[in-house]
Amino acid sequence: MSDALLTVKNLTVDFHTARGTVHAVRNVSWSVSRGETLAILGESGSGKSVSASAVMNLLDIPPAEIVSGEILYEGKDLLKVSPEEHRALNGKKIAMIFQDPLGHLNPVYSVGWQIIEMMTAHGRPKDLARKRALELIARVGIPEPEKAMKKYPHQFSGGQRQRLMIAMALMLKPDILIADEPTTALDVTIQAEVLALLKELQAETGMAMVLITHDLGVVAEIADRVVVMNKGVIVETGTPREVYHAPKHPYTQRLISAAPGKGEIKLLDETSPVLLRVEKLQKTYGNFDALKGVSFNLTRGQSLAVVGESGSGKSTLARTLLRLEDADSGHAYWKDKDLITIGQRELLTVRREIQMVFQDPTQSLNPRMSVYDLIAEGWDIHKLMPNKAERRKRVIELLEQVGLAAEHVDRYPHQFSGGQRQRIAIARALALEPELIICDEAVSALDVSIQAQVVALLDGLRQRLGISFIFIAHDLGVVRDFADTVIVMKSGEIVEMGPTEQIFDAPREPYTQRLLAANLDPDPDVQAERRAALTDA
Amino acid sequence: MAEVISGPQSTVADKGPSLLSMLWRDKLAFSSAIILLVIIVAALIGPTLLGDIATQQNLRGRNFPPFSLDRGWAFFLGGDSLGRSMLARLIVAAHSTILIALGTVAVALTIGATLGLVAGYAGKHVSQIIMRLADVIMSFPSLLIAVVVLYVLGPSIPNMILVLAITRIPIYLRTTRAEVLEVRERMFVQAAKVMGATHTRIILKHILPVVTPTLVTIATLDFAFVMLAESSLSFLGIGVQPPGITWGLMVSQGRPYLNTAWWLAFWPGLMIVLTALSLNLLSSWMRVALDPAQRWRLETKRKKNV
Amino acid sequence: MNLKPIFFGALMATTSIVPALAQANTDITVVLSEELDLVEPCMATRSNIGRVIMQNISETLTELDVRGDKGLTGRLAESWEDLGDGTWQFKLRQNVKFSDGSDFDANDVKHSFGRVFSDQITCESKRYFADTQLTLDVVDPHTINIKAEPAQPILPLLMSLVTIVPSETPVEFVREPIGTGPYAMTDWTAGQQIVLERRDDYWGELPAVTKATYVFRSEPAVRAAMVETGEADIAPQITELEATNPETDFTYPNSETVYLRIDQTVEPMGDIRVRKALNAAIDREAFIGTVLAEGTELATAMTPPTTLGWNPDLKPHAFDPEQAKAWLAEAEADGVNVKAPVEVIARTENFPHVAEVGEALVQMLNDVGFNASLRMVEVAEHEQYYSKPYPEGRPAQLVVAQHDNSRGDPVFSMYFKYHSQGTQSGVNDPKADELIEAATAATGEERAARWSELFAYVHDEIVADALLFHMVGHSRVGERLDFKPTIATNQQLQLSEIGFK
Amino acid sequence: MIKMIGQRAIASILSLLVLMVLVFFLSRLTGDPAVLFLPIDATEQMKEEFRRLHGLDLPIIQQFWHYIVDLTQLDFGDSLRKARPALDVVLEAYAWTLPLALITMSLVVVAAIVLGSLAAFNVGGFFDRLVSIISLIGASAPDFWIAIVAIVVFSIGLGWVPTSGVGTPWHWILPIAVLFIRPFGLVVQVVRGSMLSALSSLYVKTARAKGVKNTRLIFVHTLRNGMLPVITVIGDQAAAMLNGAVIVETIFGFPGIGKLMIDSILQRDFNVVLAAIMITALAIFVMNILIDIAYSVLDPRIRN
Repeated sequence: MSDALLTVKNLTVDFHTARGTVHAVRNVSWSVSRGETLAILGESGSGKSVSASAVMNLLDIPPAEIVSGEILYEGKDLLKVSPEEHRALNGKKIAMIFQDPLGHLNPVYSVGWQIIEMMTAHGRPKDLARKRALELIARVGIPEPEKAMKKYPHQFSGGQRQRLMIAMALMLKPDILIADEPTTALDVTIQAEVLALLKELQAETGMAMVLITHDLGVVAEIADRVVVMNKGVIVETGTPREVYHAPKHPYTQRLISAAPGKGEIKLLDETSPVLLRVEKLQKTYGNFDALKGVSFNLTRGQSLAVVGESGSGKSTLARTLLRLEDADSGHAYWKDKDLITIGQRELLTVRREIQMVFQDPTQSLNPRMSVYDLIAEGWDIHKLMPNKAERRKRVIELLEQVGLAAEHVDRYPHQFSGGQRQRIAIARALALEPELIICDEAVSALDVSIQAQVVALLDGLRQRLGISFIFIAHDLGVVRDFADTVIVMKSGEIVEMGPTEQIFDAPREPYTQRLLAANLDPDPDVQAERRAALTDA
Repeated sequence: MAEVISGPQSTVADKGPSLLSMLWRDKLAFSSAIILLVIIVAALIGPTLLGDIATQQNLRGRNFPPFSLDRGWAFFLGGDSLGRSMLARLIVAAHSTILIALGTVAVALTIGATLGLVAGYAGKHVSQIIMRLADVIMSFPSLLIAVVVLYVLGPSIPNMILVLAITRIPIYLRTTRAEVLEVRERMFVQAAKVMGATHTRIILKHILPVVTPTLVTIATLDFAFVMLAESSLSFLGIGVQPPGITWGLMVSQGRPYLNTAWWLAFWPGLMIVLTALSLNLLSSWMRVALDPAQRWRLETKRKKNV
Repeated sequence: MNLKPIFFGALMATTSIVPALAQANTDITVVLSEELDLVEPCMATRSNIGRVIMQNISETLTELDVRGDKGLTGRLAESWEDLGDGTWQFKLRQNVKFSDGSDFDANDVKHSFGRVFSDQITCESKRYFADTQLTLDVVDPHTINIKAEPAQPILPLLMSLVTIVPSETPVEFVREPIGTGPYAMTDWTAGQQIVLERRDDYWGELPAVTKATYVFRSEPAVRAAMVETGEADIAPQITELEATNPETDFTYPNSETVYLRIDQTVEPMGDIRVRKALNAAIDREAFIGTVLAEGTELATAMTPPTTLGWNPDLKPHAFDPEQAKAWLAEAEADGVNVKAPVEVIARTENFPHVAEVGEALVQMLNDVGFNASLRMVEVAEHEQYYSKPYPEGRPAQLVVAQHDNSRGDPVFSMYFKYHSQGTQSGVNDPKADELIEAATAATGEERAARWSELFAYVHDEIVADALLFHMVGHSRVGERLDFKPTIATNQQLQLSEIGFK
Repeated sequence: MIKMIGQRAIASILSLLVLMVLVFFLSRLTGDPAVLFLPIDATEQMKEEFRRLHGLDLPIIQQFWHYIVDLTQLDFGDSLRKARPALDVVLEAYAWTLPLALITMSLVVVAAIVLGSLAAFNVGGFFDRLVSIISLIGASAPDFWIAIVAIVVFSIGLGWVPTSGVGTPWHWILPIAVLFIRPFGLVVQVVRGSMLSALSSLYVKTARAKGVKNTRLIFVHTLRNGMLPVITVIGDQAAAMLNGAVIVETIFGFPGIGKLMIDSILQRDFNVVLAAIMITALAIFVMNILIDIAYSVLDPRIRN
């Protein structure tokens, strides 16, 4: 790879923490050439971002320490240049965009100011910067660039913010663009658009791109080459096709097999009795109609998925059913009781029968309560199981049921990984022996391999305990693996509802079709076919 | 970015080292704890042990200079303007000083936090009423409260506490409310709601523990403030008065002697500063030590576990 | 309500006023302990006001000489004589002009008194005429007859307490006092300063000081420091702790007497042995040169030695703890509850080191077997305990109080403190009442003798209270001034007495 | 925004009324101004006259009614001691307190922000510890102690500045310096904490990736975010200062509102106390609105 623009060689970085030294990456080497897209694939904790942070001099030293290695750019070792020299390269020659552009854009300055600063920080005149900013804002597809310049980050949608970040990164026509999980927080349709934009821009400028992601689909869609990382080391390198079709390393194999959307589609048991009957549920926030008359039925043991993009009303649906919000009108009959109108006393009973698992277990578990307290809290509330010893036994049983161990009982949430925390949340939901569990994006925050495990766990519970699920998700792959019925929502309305098989194989509504088309497949060949199909059409 | 994986497999011990050994490791916090401990012990047993020495006057041997053992250890820090042992008086004064400061902070914290929890959790109207009430208290000068209370109820330690506490309530009230407004939107509060937790339970079990560290921090800062406020009231002649004895009063009584016998005001002033400093250092340590998610920072270095 | 001009005005003022240091060498700055609420002539007997205006702006008919021994001399009155029947005739000084240019005559005197006695204004000097009815009769522009009912033997002395204002002065507090004195007020910036400037048309000898600026600082250390740094020339009230420089610092009796007021109606204070024991328990000498300044004298009377009728034969009660214990034991044997709780009540900031004095007193009392405790109270509360009606259900109370009489005659003290009807009296003794009434009505030598007798009676016979100290004041006077503070400096500070070296 | 200010104004006027009623009745519990105004030997007749002249002999409800009626014409009554309109007395004192508070708070804000930010950037370092310890000691040392030591050292010993008074700008140096210490100690801690969390924000990473210089990173990118919590504390401190700095004013002979307030309270000059409290409350109310405006200027997210 003699024409490499940027080369990372044998990079080893340690993090010194109070708990000891952690090898963040060991002997990592990769390079990227002009016009090429390199994907660094890995799950959380794999060290996939560390080398890129080292390139940008974004590692905090200490606690980080660069033990060995070099980063070569234009014949210079970036690890040896002065901070001032490095600063001059940042943004100008090597630019970076991040996941979650809301957090990465300064909330108190207008986006125009921030984009212009990219050039003024490197000594370019302000009027020139302004002109270029207007051009680029228009180029990345933001309407009314003049007005947009004056607006603040919170006034844009997630997709728009990422476009603005891209515009900012491209201000000085960098040689290399590093994109750290650029589409992770975005809806599938927006993700597809942003990736397409990146590809176009790369074609225009010939820049090299380093894309850090956990998503096989993104790799399949955009990468020329991919390195797979696990626990700080590179386990596999190759083209996306090679890696996908013939993974050599066991970790890569596991990762690929865990990718959702490949399993057998479940069928609905038509004979089950109806448990929940939702009729014309309506909810308005100010001028915004979150729910415009939603109706559906749920039977015992059913796993009903509700899919849709952000703002579709799927979370509001869950919140109104749980009475976290009051619906404006409509009914939801749960065993002949209307959830929307029942009084506090009856509601208490229902609150035992319907449980919820939230998206982010880090936030939904009180950080100051031990696992035992968290799981046993429901019993305190409903005055069940007064016997301490019995309680403890049951907590351990529940932990084992969700794949944790008895020794975990007295620990605190922060001592667990994300997947384990979600298991605790599930154990907490199970503690009250509910008949319905509502999962609001319950697996979205988890790594693919963990996601698969949790979905399998939920499915097992459904089969063994006959619990019904309302499964709210935006990831169609997971939905396909878990649900037997799918509701597609858009702007507070049900667009389409039907058995999973029908929705995925023969979607009737154009919106469902678009949604499915935008969903990235981990198989590069499938993605290539779809792209070909799109260009044909 | 590699995270420090803190999964169970990497955690060696369940509970980690004891609080005490963690304290030992932070030398600053440890010395603070020792100083506070000494002060508390002095406050508890000082009056019974040294009450007589502290009041033993000697008009003809007044303002005895410090750092001399000619008159025994009791006069090592010098004698005051009535010839009493400074050391003994400092120790005895710790009692009322700590009592007033602790009482004030406890009363203000309890009332302020309770109102704050209600204001933050209850509806808009209740909240508004409570907040405006806080405004009224804030604008009500503490000096007037002091004069009213002392004139109507008479000077005594409980009344001093009352005076000082009233003026501190808004601080706790506003902080608590602000925190509650944020915490009550957190996911785990929603989770508790979904499980059917009552409002009381949510407030006490879920919101209060999260708000507590902030309150503790403010309380420790306030401790020093209260000691100084009490001193200022003494200075203005409406605080604790002789024969009562507090550090604040000692500072204010020693004030005329700053030129001639500096030690009269210096030692009690130093005690106030030392107490405040120790409390601050200890409280920032405690903030970390009592937070399960941060406690590891204070634990021993472990072998790497990735 | 527009704050803006005031605010900017203040800012301007701070940048434009020339430093106080740069002034003509016959201008002086006086630093006082508290700001004046009022600069009203009829309030001149209040010491903080009197210090500025008494005999500087406003003058009185007569004046008590405290520097020499001339006794009562004329100021605006040239002479006076007793016409009998309670009537005194005063001949007024001629060719005297007020600072507003008008002439001084008998009508001004009449108006001044009318103003003091008006019920539309609360004038302080009125209190000296408590039960006396005055009738003023203008004989001619420079002669006035004043008739007192009942007859007032010391009427000429009382004339030294009423300041004379022009007859045009309204019957309400004025902010720009007009007087006949050698100075006129030219500036009063509330909170900051009062400026007096010398009048060239003054009737008497022109004083040396051309301009006096009064500023106010409550902290004694700061006042002393200001003279030291040259920011001020006279600090009339500093504490003995600051008065360390013999070149500039003067110590002088300030006419204040500190005593313990005993309320004899509450057990155990009704018993004379207990009161004697109390007096014997106090080691008065021990205070002097320690918590109280050197120069402080032991008191045997309510009024300082310069007062008429002061009795030189009286000796302070000896400090004798053993005797005190013996007296207490004796009283106890007779069934007096000497262990009854006794509250020593003192007022914060009453005089320097009052708290220490209180603490030491309590210790001394307890050393001989009293059950005493100290209570420091704020001024309004002190007043409740000090003046009648005393609170119901009170325990025995010893009120630490300070009394000021620089007026030369005990009449301003004795009735209030020892007569059974006196507002601050703890005594109910028919003989004392009789002696007071007799002395008040007497004149000349007899008056002095009567007062002497009374002093001896209350001190030795009934041991009415525990008289403690005649206090001293301390002033710091800049080195360029030729001025020696006297007993009167507490009440008035005549600029005409100040010279330059 | 305007609507919000309007609501705040109404709420504040209500608070002001409650405050007035409380102060009016509570202050009258503290004794009789007549005995304090008149000498100790004054006759009962003189005291009665004084009470009558100032309407203090009327039933308290009637006194209150008169007060309210006068107040509607912005007449706060006369000072019992000074025989002048209470409002004049208070405004005069304010003319001193306001610049003192403004100058001191400005210095506190600037110094605390610069030193606090640098300490946060250098967290755990020598400078950080130095700032922390000094500010903590400063915040917990008795102020009258500091004031007198300052006079002894800087006026008497070194002769750099006048001891006290308000004549020239030089006179302001010591009072401001002494008044500065405690709020500085508090604010610098808050700035440090707030900047610490702001510096770990994600947008700082973006700025570094852009190649922004460190000083710009601290004082442009982070500071504006870090200021939000700081403003609340600054507001509290400024409010305290608007109540007057009793101790500093007393010692330095500074004719501000704090000294006026304590004197009036001790002398039971009710009208001045009431006027002072209401004007102060009004000033604090105006300041609170300014703080809200500052919030929305600093943070565009609050504007809608």
